[in-house]
Amino acid sequence: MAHSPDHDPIPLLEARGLVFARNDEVVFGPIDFRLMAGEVVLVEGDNGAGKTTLLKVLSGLLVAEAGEIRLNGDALTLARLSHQVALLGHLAGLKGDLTAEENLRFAIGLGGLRAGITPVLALGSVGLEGYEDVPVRQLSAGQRKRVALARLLLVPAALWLLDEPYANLDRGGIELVNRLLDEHARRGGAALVTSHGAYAFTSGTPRRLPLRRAA
Amino acid sequence: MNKLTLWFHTLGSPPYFHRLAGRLAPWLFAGAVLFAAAGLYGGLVVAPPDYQQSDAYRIIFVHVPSAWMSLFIYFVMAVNAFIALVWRIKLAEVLAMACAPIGAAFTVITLATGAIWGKPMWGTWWTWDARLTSELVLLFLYLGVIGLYQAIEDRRQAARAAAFLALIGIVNVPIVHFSVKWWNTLHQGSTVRLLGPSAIDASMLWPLLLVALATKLWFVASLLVRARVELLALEGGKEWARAEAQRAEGTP
Amino acid sequence: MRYGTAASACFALLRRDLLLSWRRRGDALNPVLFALIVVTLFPLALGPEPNQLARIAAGVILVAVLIAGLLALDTLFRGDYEDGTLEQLVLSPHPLPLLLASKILVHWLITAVPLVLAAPLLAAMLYLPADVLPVLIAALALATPLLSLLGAVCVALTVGMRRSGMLLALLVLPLYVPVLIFAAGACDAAQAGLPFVAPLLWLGAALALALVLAPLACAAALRISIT
Amino acid sequence: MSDFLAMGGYAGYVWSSVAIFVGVLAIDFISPRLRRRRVLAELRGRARRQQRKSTENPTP
Amino acid sequence: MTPTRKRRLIAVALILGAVGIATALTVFALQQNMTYLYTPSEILAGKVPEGARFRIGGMVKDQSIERGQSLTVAFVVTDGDGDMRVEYEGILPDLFREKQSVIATGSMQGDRFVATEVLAKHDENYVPRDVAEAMGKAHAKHVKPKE
Repeated sequence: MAHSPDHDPIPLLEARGLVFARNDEVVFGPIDFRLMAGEVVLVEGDNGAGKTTLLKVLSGLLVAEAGEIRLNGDALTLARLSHQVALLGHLAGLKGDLTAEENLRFAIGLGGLRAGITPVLALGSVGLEGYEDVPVRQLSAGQRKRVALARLLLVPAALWLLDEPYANLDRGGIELVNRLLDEHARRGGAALVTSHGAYAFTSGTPRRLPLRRAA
Repeated sequence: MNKLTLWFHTLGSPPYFHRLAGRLAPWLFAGAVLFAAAGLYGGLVVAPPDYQQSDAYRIIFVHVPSAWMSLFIYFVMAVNAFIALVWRIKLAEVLAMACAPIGAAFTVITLATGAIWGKPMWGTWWTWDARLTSELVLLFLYLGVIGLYQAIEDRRQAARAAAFLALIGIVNVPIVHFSVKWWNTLHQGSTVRLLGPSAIDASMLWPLLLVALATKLWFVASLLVRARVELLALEGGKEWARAEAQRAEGTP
Repeated sequence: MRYGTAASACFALLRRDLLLSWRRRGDALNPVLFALIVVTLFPLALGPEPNQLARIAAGVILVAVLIAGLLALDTLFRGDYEDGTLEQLVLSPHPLPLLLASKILVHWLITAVPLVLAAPLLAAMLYLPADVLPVLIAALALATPLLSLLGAVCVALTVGMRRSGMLLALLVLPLYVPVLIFAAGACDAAQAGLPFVAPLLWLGAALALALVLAPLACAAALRISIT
Repeated sequence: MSDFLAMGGYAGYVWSSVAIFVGVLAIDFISPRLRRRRVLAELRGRARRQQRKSTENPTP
Repeated sequence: MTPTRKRRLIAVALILGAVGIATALTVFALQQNMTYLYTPSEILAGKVPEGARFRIGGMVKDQSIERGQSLTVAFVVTDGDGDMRVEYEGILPDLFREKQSVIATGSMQGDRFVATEVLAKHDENYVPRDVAEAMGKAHAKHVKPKE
């Protein structure tokens, strides 16, 4: 890092020589990349290329075999997870027995609340006005995904790690995700989005991070 | 890197360990069998009958060394488990997991021979006193560690989870050891003491110590052999393991 | 922006788990029904002779409660693991041991407290002498949180497995043995007219340690098994 | 000799204890060897599969 | 104080508190008899409540074994200071003999102890017979009252 000019801003997320191995077989890596505030990066790769694993490593759920992860310049360790990261995994993390609003209130309790937004407003901006009191069990898969997206709007994390956010969504839903990502980037946030390539961004051309299964 | 850590890293390298363990194990096994034969001959033939228990006391020569090993191996397992969890050293994980079946074997021997000894002397195969119960719990702990290790798909993760269980179970080891002191129970107190004079005649002590030495050697040998196999299975994708597989084909 | 504090996170978790179990309040009766059925089996198997039943009453009730607790353990993290909430808990910046302690507390309230409350009924079914009942309840009150705490550590180790029932029993039972011995010891001594305080004190000592150490161990175990 | 085998009337107890000791340790001796054979066979199988793959479609 | 440090301090304080409470309770517990094993003199001193089922431990007194019909046997258990008559029906272990430590389970009936189980306890000493005889002659008067 001796070559990096001094006026370079600190990246929101930085990975250096990141390698992950399972059962001693390298899943991906070594990977180097930087994610600046206001950037959205699309992680592309075939099935089994390690996209989900990469997001789990970056969030701190999995421990890398080698390399380091820096958030705002500070090393990420298990003991020091931060409010900066929000992960949307394959599993939405919603309770079927609770209503959409109750689920969101729990998320706020756990992760904190962004200024100027409420669960009702967040549900409105993902197109679920009037669904506050419906138990999540009664929602469709696409609607649940929208509730999970509303969670991202509520918590004050600057870095979004979205694992296949387009899955289960109709055309309107895909546009919604893109709009939310745009807004998030404009607010100074950043996002790492995985996709196996079937969905393209409709607005702008984000940077791409290709991921290939290690030989 | 200082000399000690350097040595540790060389020893911790799987191919090196595999080679070294393969060379050492036969000698250790041979030594164990030799000492065990001498000790058992001394215990079963040479040593005189006990004034109270006559010849029945001779079970001591297999029971007591096994009992020592059942605790000692758990301790070794826990130490390796600690190293594995803190420093994530692969060899430590493998060694900790290799300890469990050997420890379980010695615990089974201890319980079985103890029951056989108890029947004619105490008048019962089994009694729920503190020493016997805690030794039985020790067996369950060994089986739990083995079971957990087998149940998880990812080998490294399985080793870490089982190592964690092993560390929790270490609480039981002092309970087993001191149970005869803390609770006044049917099981007699310790005969051979590290500090102070032992409560056994010299003519009976030397065979006992020989068998104890034999079980120690046996443990190390068996540990090396088991760790060797486990490393081979873990590092199946590496060059050295493939070479080893090809080399072994000629000599089945 | 308002970052949540650890206390508010625990509170949110407590609230949510209580709300969830309220929505499924019928489930809270299951352990009690199970213990009731187990206790019913004994007079059927051993004959209805009151003296004989009274002698084994405390032990039977303790074992029934222990096994009912063991069966209920699986639900501690299962739901949260399957819908991804457990990931959110682990990823939250708040101390994981605190969050887990809250979860264990709710689990104890929902599964174990009804069992303690049902103890007088179970005792009456087996003709437990009336003067032993307070000791039994005291033993249960000390033992059940201990069982929940110790059990939680083992559940955390097996959380990723699809079929963990038998293995969980194998892991948990050795840790339960001392708890059972002391709880049953207190009841036995009380029934025999001997001093019974010592085993209860041992249980109390173990509980004090487990209250602090078990959540820490549980968090470490969860970190190992969720990856 | 028969005196020695009789063990003062405790023959059944003493000799069965020794038999358990020897028997369990024998199992402990054999089981890793069997496992080693399985592991090596599996490794050879894996190597063969890889070889076949690389001869069928050689890397460009 | 940084949040991490504060958190660590709280954790350490909690652990110390728990250890303190646990130690205090253990010390209390250790002052009680928890093995329910009583010696004859303790029984004679009235330390065992009425009607309790408990275990008695001590040495079988010299020349006190009376064998009755079939398997009934009566003997006196002593701890040096007190004697207690024990009655039992059943098979006795091989080690059961005079001057041997025994543990019997049962309850008091009047002034005698009726046992449902008698187990022989041997000590941790292993001595060849001739050595024991030689020692026995030398220490004939030294009957260990401890067991």
